[in-house]
Amino acid sequence: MFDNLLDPVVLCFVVGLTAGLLKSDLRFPDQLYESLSIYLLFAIGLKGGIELSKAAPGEVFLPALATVALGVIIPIAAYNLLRRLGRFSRPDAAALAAHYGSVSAVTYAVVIAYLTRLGQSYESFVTVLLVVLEIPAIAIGILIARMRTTPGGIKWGPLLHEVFLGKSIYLLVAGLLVGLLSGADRAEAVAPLFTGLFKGALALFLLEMGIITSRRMGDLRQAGPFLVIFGMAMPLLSGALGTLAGLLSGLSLGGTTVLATLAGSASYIAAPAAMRIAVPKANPTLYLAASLGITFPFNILAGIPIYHAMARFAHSFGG
Amino acid sequence: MFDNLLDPVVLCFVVGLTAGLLKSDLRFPDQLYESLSIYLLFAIGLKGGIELSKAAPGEVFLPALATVALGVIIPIAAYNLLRRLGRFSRPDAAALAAHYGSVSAVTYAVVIAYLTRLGQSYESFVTVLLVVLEIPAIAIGILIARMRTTPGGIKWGPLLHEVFLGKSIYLLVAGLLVGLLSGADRAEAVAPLFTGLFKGALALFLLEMGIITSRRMGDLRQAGPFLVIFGMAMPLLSGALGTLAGLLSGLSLGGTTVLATLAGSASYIAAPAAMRIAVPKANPTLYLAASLGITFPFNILAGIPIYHAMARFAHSFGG
Amino acid sequence: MFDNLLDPVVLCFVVGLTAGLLKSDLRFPDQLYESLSIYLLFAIGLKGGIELSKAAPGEVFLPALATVALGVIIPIAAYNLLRRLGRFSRPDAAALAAHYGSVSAVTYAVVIAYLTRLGQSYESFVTVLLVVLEIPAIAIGILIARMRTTPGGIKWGPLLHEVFLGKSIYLLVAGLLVGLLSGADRAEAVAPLFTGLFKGALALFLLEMGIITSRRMGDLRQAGPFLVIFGMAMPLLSGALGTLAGLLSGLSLGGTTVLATLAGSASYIAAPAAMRIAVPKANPTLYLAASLGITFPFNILAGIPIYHAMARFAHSFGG
Amino acid sequence: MPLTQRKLVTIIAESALESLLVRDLKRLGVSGYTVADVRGEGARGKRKGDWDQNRTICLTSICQSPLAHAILDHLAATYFEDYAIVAYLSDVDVHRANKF
Amino acid sequence: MPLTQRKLVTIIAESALESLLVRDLKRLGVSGYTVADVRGEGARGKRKGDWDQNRTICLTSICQSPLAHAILDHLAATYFEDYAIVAYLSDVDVHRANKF
Amino acid sequence: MPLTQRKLVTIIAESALESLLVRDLKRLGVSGYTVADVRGEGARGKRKGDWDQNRTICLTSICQSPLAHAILDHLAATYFEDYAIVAYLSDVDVHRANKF
Ligand SMILES: Nc1ncnc2c1ncn2[C@@H]1O[C@H](COP(=O)(O)O)[C@@H](O)[C@H]1O
Ligand SMILES: Nc1ncnc2c1ncn2[C@@H]1O[C@H](COP(=O)(O)O)[C@@H](O)[C@H]1O
Ligand SMILES: Nc1ncnc2c1ncn2[C@@H]1O[C@H](COP(=O)(O)O)[C@@H](O)[C@H]1O
Ligand code: NA
Ligand code: NA
Ligand code: NA
Repeated sequence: MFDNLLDPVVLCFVVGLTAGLLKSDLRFPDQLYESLSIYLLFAIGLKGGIELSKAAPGEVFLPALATVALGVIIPIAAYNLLRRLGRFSRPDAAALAAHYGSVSAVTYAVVIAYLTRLGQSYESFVTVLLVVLEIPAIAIGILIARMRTTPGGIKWGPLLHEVFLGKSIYLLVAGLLVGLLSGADRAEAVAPLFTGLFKGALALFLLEMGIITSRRMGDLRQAGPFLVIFGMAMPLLSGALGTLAGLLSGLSLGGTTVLATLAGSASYIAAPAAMRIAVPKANPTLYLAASLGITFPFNILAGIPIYHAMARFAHSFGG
Repeated sequence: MFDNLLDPVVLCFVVGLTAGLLKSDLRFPDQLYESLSIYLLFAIGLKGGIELSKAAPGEVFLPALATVALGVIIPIAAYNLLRRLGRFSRPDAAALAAHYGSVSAVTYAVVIAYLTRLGQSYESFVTVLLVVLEIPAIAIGILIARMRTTPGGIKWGPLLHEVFLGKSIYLLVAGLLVGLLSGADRAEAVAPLFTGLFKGALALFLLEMGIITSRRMGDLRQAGPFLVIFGMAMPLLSGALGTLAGLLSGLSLGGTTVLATLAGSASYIAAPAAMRIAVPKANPTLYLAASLGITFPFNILAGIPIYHAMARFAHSFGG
Repeated sequence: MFDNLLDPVVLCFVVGLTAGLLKSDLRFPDQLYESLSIYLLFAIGLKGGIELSKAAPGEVFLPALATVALGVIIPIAAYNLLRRLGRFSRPDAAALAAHYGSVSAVTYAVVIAYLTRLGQSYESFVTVLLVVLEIPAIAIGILIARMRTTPGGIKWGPLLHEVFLGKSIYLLVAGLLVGLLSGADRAEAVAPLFTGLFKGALALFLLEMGIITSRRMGDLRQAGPFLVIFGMAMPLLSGALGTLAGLLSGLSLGGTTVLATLAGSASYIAAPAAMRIAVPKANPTLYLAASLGITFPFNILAGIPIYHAMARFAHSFGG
Repeated sequence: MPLTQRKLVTIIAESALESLLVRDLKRLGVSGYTVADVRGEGARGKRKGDWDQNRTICLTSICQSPLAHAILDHLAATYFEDYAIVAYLSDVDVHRANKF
Repeated sequence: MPLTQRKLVTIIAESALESLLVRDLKRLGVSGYTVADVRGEGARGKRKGDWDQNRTICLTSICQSPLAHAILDHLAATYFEDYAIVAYLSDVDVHRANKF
Repeated sequence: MPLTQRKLVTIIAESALESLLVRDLKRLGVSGYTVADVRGEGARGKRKGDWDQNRTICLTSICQSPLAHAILDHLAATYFEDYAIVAYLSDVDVHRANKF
């Protein structure tokens, strides 16, 4: 675990965090941040698609089903914890639940880099699980919020459009399709950009993520101690559920680690955007402080090795 | 041709187009689009310059002359077609003619990637033809528009300045000079950025081009059926003229394909900028819908393999 | 030296300069310029850190001390020259002195590229000298300006914060730390971005620097002939001092060349920002015209080979 | 040429609202609008684009006085409670009175 | 300190006109101007920077009332027909009356 | 709903001043402010972001008339001599009078 902290990607996150905490005026230009996101999401999709083009279909079915189940169970669990133990208002609890049910693509990229460094193999279709897990939780979060607050009808059309055709999902799926259709050979000429530079770009992105995260940490006082604990306990719980789901659906040790990390990660891009419009009564400071100020750094710095240990532990029985 | 559609660059264009048609909110930040353009133009120039540094001079003379001839003949032909058959107003016909006489550097980049993938060689000086063809048509378009509309004098100074020192030409020529003067050996240290990443960057750029193109397709109704047909027939006609010019000036099969593609492509960067100021009475919706909404996707998806077939056909006689 | 002018990095600077002088509308988007700066500074730091992780500590002590001395002596010398010979006002002289005492990271990157091309080795810790030299001169410039103008107290807190936690220093130090802590092996996965692409990115950046520089040249008339001469004589003087400092502190021929270049370079990012706030009475046109309009191009085009010759000359005695 | 007085509505709001505001304004009948990206600070704290959507926009529209007041009332009723938003009116003089 | 009334001219136009407008304003005698990049929608449709030049700018200049009216008349005569452009005047109070 | 008149302070200044201006405005008591990145030209020449810090910002704040005048006086005393800066007041009508 100490070794994980010395990975350049993680170190970049730490120096970014430090920049923010020391109030350095270092900040990436908006459009660099956005461009790096576009690059990373498309590259994740593309690499996934190329892998997938070599794989047998069908295999993905059971793990995808388990992932959908996680996408339903985790936000419901989170909602109940937040309402009963945390005494949060309905909109706040629903919005937070949507964040913890959904995923962080950057955390996914970091766990992949982690496994690659360890030489630990994983299923070629894990990118599909990333896409699958991003969607249901947001819909469920909206559903919970609306069921309990506005008895009137929910306009699902625009919301589903927003979720499925939102930037992040679209880029992931677009990359996946391009990779899958063109296949490894044809994609070779574009590989230097999307494969060779990936980890360097991820490192640079995490430097900026560190700065962004540090700003959210200032909101933690407003968020209160319950949310701080929740932000670390919830991913561990979800991670354990993810480990179980991985084991039961027949994933390898590497694949289980990825699924546990996905389950343990919280969205901070797609979910806030959807919640701001769908659940306006929820306070954005709370969900951003929790998912970006606590859970994201927790996962990057400590969570991933823990999920890996969970998966190893589970496989020592199940495997 | 089906195979061409599976190239990642072309697939990226298709997923971009789809994003736009499905009204996804995916959009590249302005400055990423601009940065990618700068990179691509400079890299095209640089690669051309490095190639050129290995070539015998003189060889380029005849093909360049043929290219200038194309740059004069194509806009005049287009103007007459548009006026007589299409019944367009003089400013509109002149502005459209300038677009079809000029070239699209991105289409050039795609045909080069296409030939590279097929292992088809081409003359080292084709980048020079790209530069040569970009200029005369715009001047001729302005000339036609002004001759027929404002009898007063045309201020050529600022217009020529704009055309020759405009961003795209300048970047192409700058790259060409840097490549030519430094030569292959000295340029090796910069090659990973400009050569290795080129096709990946082109793929990313075409994703955004797909989105942009899709927006222009909405204007097609306003443009009318004649312009839709013109947008596909005109490139085929120009492509045939380009094939002929290539054959007559002694270009190889690969070089002829490139020249035909250049002739068949329509400008959507330099020409609109020049026309907006020089021919204010021309409706920008028309020339953008035609060159960007029809001709550009036509060339990427179908035109290039057709020009290659034309060149092969011509060389089976002439060669 | 003629050979140096044919390096793609230098050629890019020249075509950028030409673009500006010919009034081409070529301009890099703001955020591309900023993104390239971030990349270059972090990459310089990272490469330095990786080198450093292989080096013996301690070695750096004497050269660092000599560098601090340069950082104190050069601005004092510059201030006196500007006051006595140039008859500049106190604020102007102090602000200019701060610029010439501090360094230009881009000039550093160019001298490293220059030595790499020549196959000339240098000490692994030279990046540390870059960081060390950037700081004291700015503080001394402020000190001089304030001592002579505002007798009231100087608020050092915010100024030191600005200098030490300013973007450029922070990125250099952050890169250094990430490189040092992760070491060569762990950093390998991020190397394609930060090492492979470095020289290409530097070339692109210098294209834009050429454009920026050309704009400053328009201010030279306002700056007057003394400043033009100062902008070339001062770097030669500082370069000679740097050569001496390198020799005395035991640096190799390569290391001495780097230190001479650092001494001879003038800041145009950190220093202007600090001076604008700390010495508002100083005219920014003067210090930008001098450091960016004269000294920067002088160093790129002619200075670096001269400093190399100085170092060779010195080492032919001292070594 | 004679000028006509119109109202300029200025709305500063979190960017998540951009498409909703544009939709509302069009429904209420404006002839056009202009949007700029800004940043700022108010009762709801600093807004600096920390998170992709956490930006601020400044939307302006020229319209006749009754419409301008209707827009303000609509904004007050719909968004003032839950969102970071500020809106104000000012007087402007335009050519082409029929355009606005 | 006493303030003086001046006019603020605001011009929203397609960015292809930026350099022409600046040239015209200087020729007419403004002491300065400020430009911002914006986006918008009007009679000529949505303008969102789809194509490199298809941007919108917002140009403002503080000047004395007669000059402000002269600017508006000049714009109306020169650009209103062929280009996407909107312009309006408003009242502002400035220090340093002699600067504007 | 009834509207209340307030003053809009607009400050156009070199971006090096942004943090100083924000600090001053807060100290003087504004309830909020909005900043946009602009470019421009004035007595001190063209400002186009040639150098990283050589940008121009446009800062606006809605406040009551006395505070608005106090802000202008403070700016005149502190920055007008050494920096590229322009400031002006205009009238705006707002909802929620107590907010500003
Ligand atoms: N007094 C003010 N003057 C100018 N802009 C303001 C003011 N108050 C708020 N704003 C802007 O409106 C946004 C939302 O304000 P608020 O809802 O008060 O947080 C802020 O981020 C500012 O950009
Ligand atoms: N009523 C309006 N209020 C504010 N801005 C407008 C209005 N009408 C047009 N605009 C702006 O002016 C530009 C050109 O308008 P138009 O010529 O009507 O297409 C549009 O893109 C908008 O940015
Ligand atoms: N008359 C004016 N109208 C609008 N903006 C101006 C005017 N004069 C100056 N400015 C703006 O204020 C900045 C500083 O002005 P100055 O101090 O006169 O150089 C300029 O860069 C412009 O953006
Ligand atoms: Na999750
Ligand atoms: Na053509
Ligand atoms: Na120096």
